Amino acid sequence: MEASTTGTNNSVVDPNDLLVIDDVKKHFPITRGIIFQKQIGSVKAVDGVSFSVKKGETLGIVGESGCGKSTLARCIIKLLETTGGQINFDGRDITKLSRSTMRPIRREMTMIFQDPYASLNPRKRVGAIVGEPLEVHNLGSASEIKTRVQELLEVVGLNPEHYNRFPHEFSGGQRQRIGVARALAVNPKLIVCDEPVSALDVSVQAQILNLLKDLQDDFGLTYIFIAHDLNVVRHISDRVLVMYLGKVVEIATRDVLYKEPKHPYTGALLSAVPIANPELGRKREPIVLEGDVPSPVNPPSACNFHPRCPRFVEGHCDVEEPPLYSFGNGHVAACHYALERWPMDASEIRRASASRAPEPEPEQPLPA
Amino acid sequence: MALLEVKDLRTSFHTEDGIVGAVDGVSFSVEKGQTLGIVGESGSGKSVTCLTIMGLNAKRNTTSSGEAIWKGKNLLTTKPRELREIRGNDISMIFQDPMTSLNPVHTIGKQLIEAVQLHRDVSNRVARARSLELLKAVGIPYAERRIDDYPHQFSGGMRQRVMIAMALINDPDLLIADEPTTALDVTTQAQILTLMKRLQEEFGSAIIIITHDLGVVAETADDVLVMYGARVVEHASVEELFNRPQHPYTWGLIGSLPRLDIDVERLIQIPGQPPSLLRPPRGCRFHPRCSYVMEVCKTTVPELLPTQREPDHLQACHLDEETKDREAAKLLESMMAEAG
Amino acid sequence: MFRYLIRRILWAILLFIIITFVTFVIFFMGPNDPARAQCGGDQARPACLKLVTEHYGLNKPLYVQYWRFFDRLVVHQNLGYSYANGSSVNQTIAKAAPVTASLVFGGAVIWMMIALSLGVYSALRPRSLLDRTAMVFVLIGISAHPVWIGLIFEYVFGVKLGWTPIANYANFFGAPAGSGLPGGPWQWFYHMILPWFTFALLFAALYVRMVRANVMETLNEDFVRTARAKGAPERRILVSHVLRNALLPVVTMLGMDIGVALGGAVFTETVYQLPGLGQNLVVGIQANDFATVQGVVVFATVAILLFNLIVDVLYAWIDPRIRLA
Amino acid sequence: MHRRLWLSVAMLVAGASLLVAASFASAGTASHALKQGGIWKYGTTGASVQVDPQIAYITTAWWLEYSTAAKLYNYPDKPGPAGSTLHPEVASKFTVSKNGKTYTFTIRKGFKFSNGKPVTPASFKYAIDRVANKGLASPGAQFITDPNGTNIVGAAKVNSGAAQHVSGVSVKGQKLTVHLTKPDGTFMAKITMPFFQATSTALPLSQEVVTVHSANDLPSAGPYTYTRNDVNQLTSVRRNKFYKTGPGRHRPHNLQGLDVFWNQNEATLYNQVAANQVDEDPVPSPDKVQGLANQYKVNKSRFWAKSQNCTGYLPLNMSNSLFKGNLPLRQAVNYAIERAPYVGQAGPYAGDTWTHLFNPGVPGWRNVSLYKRNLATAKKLAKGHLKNGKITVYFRSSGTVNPAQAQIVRSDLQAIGFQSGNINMKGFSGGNIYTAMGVKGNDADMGVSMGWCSDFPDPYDWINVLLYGPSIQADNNVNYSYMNIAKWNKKMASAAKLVGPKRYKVYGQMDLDLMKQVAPLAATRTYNNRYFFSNRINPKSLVYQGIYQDFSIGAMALK
Repeated sequence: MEASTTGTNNSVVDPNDLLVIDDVKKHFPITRGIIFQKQIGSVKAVDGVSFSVKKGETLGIVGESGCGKSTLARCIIKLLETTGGQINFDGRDITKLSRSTMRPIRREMTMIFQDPYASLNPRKRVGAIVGEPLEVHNLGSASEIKTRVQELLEVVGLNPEHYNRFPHEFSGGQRQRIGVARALAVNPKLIVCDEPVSALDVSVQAQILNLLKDLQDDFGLTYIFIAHDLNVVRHISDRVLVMYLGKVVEIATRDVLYKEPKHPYTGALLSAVPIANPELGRKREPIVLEGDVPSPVNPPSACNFHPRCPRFVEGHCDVEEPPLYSFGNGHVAACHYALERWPMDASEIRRASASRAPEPEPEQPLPA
Repeated sequence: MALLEVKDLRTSFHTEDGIVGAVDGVSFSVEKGQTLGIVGESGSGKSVTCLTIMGLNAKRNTTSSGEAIWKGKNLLTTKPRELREIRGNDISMIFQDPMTSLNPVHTIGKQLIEAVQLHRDVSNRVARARSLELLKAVGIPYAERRIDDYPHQFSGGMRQRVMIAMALINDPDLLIADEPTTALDVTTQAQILTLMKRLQEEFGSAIIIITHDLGVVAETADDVLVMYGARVVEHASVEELFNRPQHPYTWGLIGSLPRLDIDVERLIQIPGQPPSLLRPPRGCRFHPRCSYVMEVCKTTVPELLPTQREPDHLQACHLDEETKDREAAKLLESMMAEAG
Repeated sequence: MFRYLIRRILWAILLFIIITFVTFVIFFMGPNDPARAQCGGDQARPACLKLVTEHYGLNKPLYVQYWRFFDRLVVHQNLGYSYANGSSVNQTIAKAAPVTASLVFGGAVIWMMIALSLGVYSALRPRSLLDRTAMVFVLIGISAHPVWIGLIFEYVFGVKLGWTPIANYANFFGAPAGSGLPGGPWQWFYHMILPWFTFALLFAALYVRMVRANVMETLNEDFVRTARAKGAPERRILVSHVLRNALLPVVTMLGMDIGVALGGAVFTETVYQLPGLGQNLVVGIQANDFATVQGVVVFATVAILLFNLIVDVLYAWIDPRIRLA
Repeated sequence: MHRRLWLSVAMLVAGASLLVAASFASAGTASHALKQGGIWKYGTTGASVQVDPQIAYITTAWWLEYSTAAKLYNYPDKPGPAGSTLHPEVASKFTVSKNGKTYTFTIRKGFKFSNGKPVTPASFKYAIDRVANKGLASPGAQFITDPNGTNIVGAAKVNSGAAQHVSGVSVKGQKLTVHLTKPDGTFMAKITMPFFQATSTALPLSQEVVTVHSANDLPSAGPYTYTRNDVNQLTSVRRNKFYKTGPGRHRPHNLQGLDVFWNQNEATLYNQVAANQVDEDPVPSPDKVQGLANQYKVNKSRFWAKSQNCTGYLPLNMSNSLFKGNLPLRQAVNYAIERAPYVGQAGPYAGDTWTHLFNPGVPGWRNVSLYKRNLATAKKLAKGHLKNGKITVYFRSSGTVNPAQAQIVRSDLQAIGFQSGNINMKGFSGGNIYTAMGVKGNDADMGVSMGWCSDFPDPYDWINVLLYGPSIQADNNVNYSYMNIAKWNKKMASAAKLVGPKRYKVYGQMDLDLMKQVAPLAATRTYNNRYFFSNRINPKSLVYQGIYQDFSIGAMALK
């Protein structure tokens, strides 16, 4: 436990870090009782997550549904109050900021949502939707806002003349472009993208991914990119964080993570992704995990992946919670029996080497 | 003889805005024990094709033509009564969203037993035994206990297993799976795809798998049908398709996919949006988005023709084969190069 | 489930206290003088008012009166005596409740019959002639006031055609001996036909729309497609898969509407002169007869809460997602 | 109900003018021509009334009581003056002691209650005990415990709860003796109120009888008796089987009985009478009246209109700043009110316009019209007397007639110079306006759609009750004008002591003088009852009894 809670304290913040998340928790209480609702438990949606994001980089967060990645995103931009931990944005602790003091900071971190159909108000015109954050933050007169909105529409590849149209007049991909334009409107430093392409068709998905990359290059944006699709995350991210049941299981740079995953869960995820190459795809035998993701209300003891883990070692994994072991270069993974190499097939992965992984990271800032 | 032979299938919906040609002249055949993948984006007509074969389109405001020959019978002209006997018995289907595809107010046991008894005159006990057998076969733990549970008590993956059990319960000759894993997580998807493969070996059914995910197709299908704008643009064996794709749309699809096995800095993007089927483009429906567009593409519909080298590889593009081979090779090479 | 029930009951009690107290306060806020009713109304003389006021304790503070009412109700199950005519409110309600129950439940049967048949049929044949006709019916049912409908029915079927009685109630279990009034099940039915239809029309109209929408929506559900793909015949699909799911929200609505329906019953009872709760309420309000008003409110509240409880249980029974949650 | 409420029952023929007919009452009109039997169905929009003889009070309750009660002396079932003379009924005669404080009645034998038990002097003593009983809270108690009026010895003690039996009433053989604390000329009229009818000792002393299921539940000794009372549903009276013709027992009883259906819907009730399913609708809606009158004529067959002893008026509050000491403005209001449309709101045959307090039912009334509408005069009078120009008007918001009348008054007020924004109209539903106006110090300057009916046909009940200053108390006032002028108080007090024709002459003049010199109110109208009957009833049997201002039930007959 101690390693995973080892976080950054403010004094050693790397000036290159735009966002530092330290041991953030979000527990949703479960109450019971007839009149006096007493809390009998909690859904540990996010349970002690620490990481940092450097200026101008893209951090991918990947995990299956229910792993807490969307909750984490909402905690970061303070749509949800955290239960514990600290969020440092651009050198400021924003964890406890009130609504009003948070307001100027909201300009600097925006969000793109998954469902381009649901996240745009169908009764508002595109101009109003994109211009809304500008109005909220009082950035300019009506005509200035209009000019800015048209500029933004052009930036995201829409016809600025479509300023007066309604969202339903656009296709899914175009709507997501509107969402991107809205997020860009206030010149944010950080954009949290929550599954921005999962509702889109493949060809359109590529357009949006390319657009996001272009915008990052042009405006020096920092992204937190949340997705369940490992292909997409790999394509867009510089570093990738894998979550399972509210906890970080592995963080590494993109190339390292995909080439040398250390955590068996990461390995299982990678091997489960179908590859659009019949020769390659059929040759390998995927590591098929048994059963379903357990409930976050009552997560398994110690390493919460242990009931499904192909390398589960009884009496260890279910007793001692693995800290985030370091594998050098900021690569950390929470496993006592990290994968020795990759790829492995299903039978190989079961043979965990008895040797312990390296010692836990000493107290120091998380992956640089 | 092919198990199912579809010839020139056309389906259109009459809406308030006009006629939507959802399927426009689709032909293919499915062999016994084989898996056919149908790939395309939403609105390409891949699902409607299968619903038409099954006679599951809404009757109102829908017209269909063409043939779907199943054991000598044209399913499109079969009486509803006979078609009902085929559905769920000879041909069964599983759907995209396991969360909504089961009736929430009945136990899964009841729904499985119903599936049996619709086609077999057997007692409840026998039907229940059969249901249990299938639940075990699809890997539902504690099947004896869970058979009396309601759908909401199962996870998504488990529900899809139940759907598969229900589809296989009468030993169908053909299983149509419409995006069976789209709504599932990647590890669950792997479970389901593995399960389907295993069951195909056990039950010997032919499968039509409809998906937008090239990865799923690459891993499961023997033959692949690529659909675009209600038409088939390419039809080939899975190796042919991935090694020598012959249609610019297929190139776009392959190129636009972020992949685990190869690295690209920038995805190849297909510009524009999928066509409206209410007012589809003239000529080749892909021409407004195609970077190889020629004058002929704008006026003449390209026929689905075999390539010279491989008669089983059908494609519908006006480009000459040499160019296509060259462009395909270039695409794969560029991707490999970046990967390297 | 048990826990859920307990919680519902506790809520019901709280709600009950609030409702009765609010009724109390509202009634005493106005310049009402319940004593006036017993002293000849407009011309009440001071001496009489004083006498009656003291007799009923109307000069006591509000909370004392409320406490007296509450104590009497809970300890003695006694709703007190009418300020206007001294009759036992318990008896008044015991007589009125069966009348209102006859109207509401009979009406509910009719409205559900109309709503189900018309609703399902129009859902299966959208835009057909019947569907369009049904929508016209809905429009009339929703826009017409029950009093107006009642008077039209009375005039057409009672006065002009003479098929039905114009108004009044006939006791199901026979009229009081020697009263010469109509009674017995047939007379009861005969007298209730017009009120039932008048009462049912509005709700039938609302429910036709709801049933139609629900059935159409359910027909588009994935599990209906699954059932078709299994090879189930349409009739079976409708009965086993569509109706039960489509009727779930209808059951909830039914629970919520019972209160509204009791309100609607006031109009029907007034126009057909049915001596039910609604009419007693109206008369009680007009006569400043707080005891009767409060009695009806208490009884109606309990009835509504009880009915909602039954509907909740019923709903849980129909919908496993609630039962097993 | 409200119309019904207005129907008051006159019961007092004041003081010395009380003439007790010495002769035997003539038998009821020979009724051979009239059909015997049948049930008369009467529907009303009103709520149930009480049936307990000691609780029932005025309006429909007393109309029914007059058919079921046997009293010491009674009014015959006859129209006009013949109907307002007292005749011996259960008592064959009475004597008054010299000091005027002791009345002794001789009780006849032969009267029987509907449960077969005989009527005895104790039956009347029991009635008085019940009226005085504290627990029963009879509205009749005020009439026998009045220190300034009728006061039976011991009644106040019983009424305070200190005793069970009124000590001043004693029974000896067939004699009933009543002792008063002081002489009282109105005693005979008061003892004729239905409160004091022969009452069966089977009734509980201190508990009201409400539910009746048979003739034994509420025995009475008159020609009819209650056989059923379902509150707010149905009240039935049927012939008293034990009422046999004999000395004192001459009252007609043509019908087998009468059923009253309460709480009927106005329109439905009309339909039912039109379809002859119900026989009597005493409240046809104003918009139906003209049609009925045209079709059936008035007082001939199925439509009848009969006057009530009531006057409608607008009280002008003389204790609030606007009208206080402001005679010109009070007169101006009298000149400004447009009475014809005001009365017209209630429909045809609802009554006539009226300009002073005494209507033709009040002894001493004069057929004079005082304030003919004259806007010019009104404006001239009002000019400079509008004070701050603000006026608060209480009106009755229920129904259609009352608000329409309020609108008329409002525009009349505007006509004499009140600005529309300065007229504050406050609505009250039902009879609540009386409660509000009855509170001393209320903010009303005037009230609309108000009025007064005689409880007994004596001018005292108008002038002294409505305008006598010293009677003003904290609340429950009926002096809605809050008039309190010493000179006039003195005049009223002395007029009250007068007897005979002079009394009426003085009061008649005082009515006109008050209206001219003080104008504490603006009289507006008189009232009629209107009735719609089925074709089953015999119009010849309709006898309008002036005392309780409705048709005698005993005289009624079907065709």
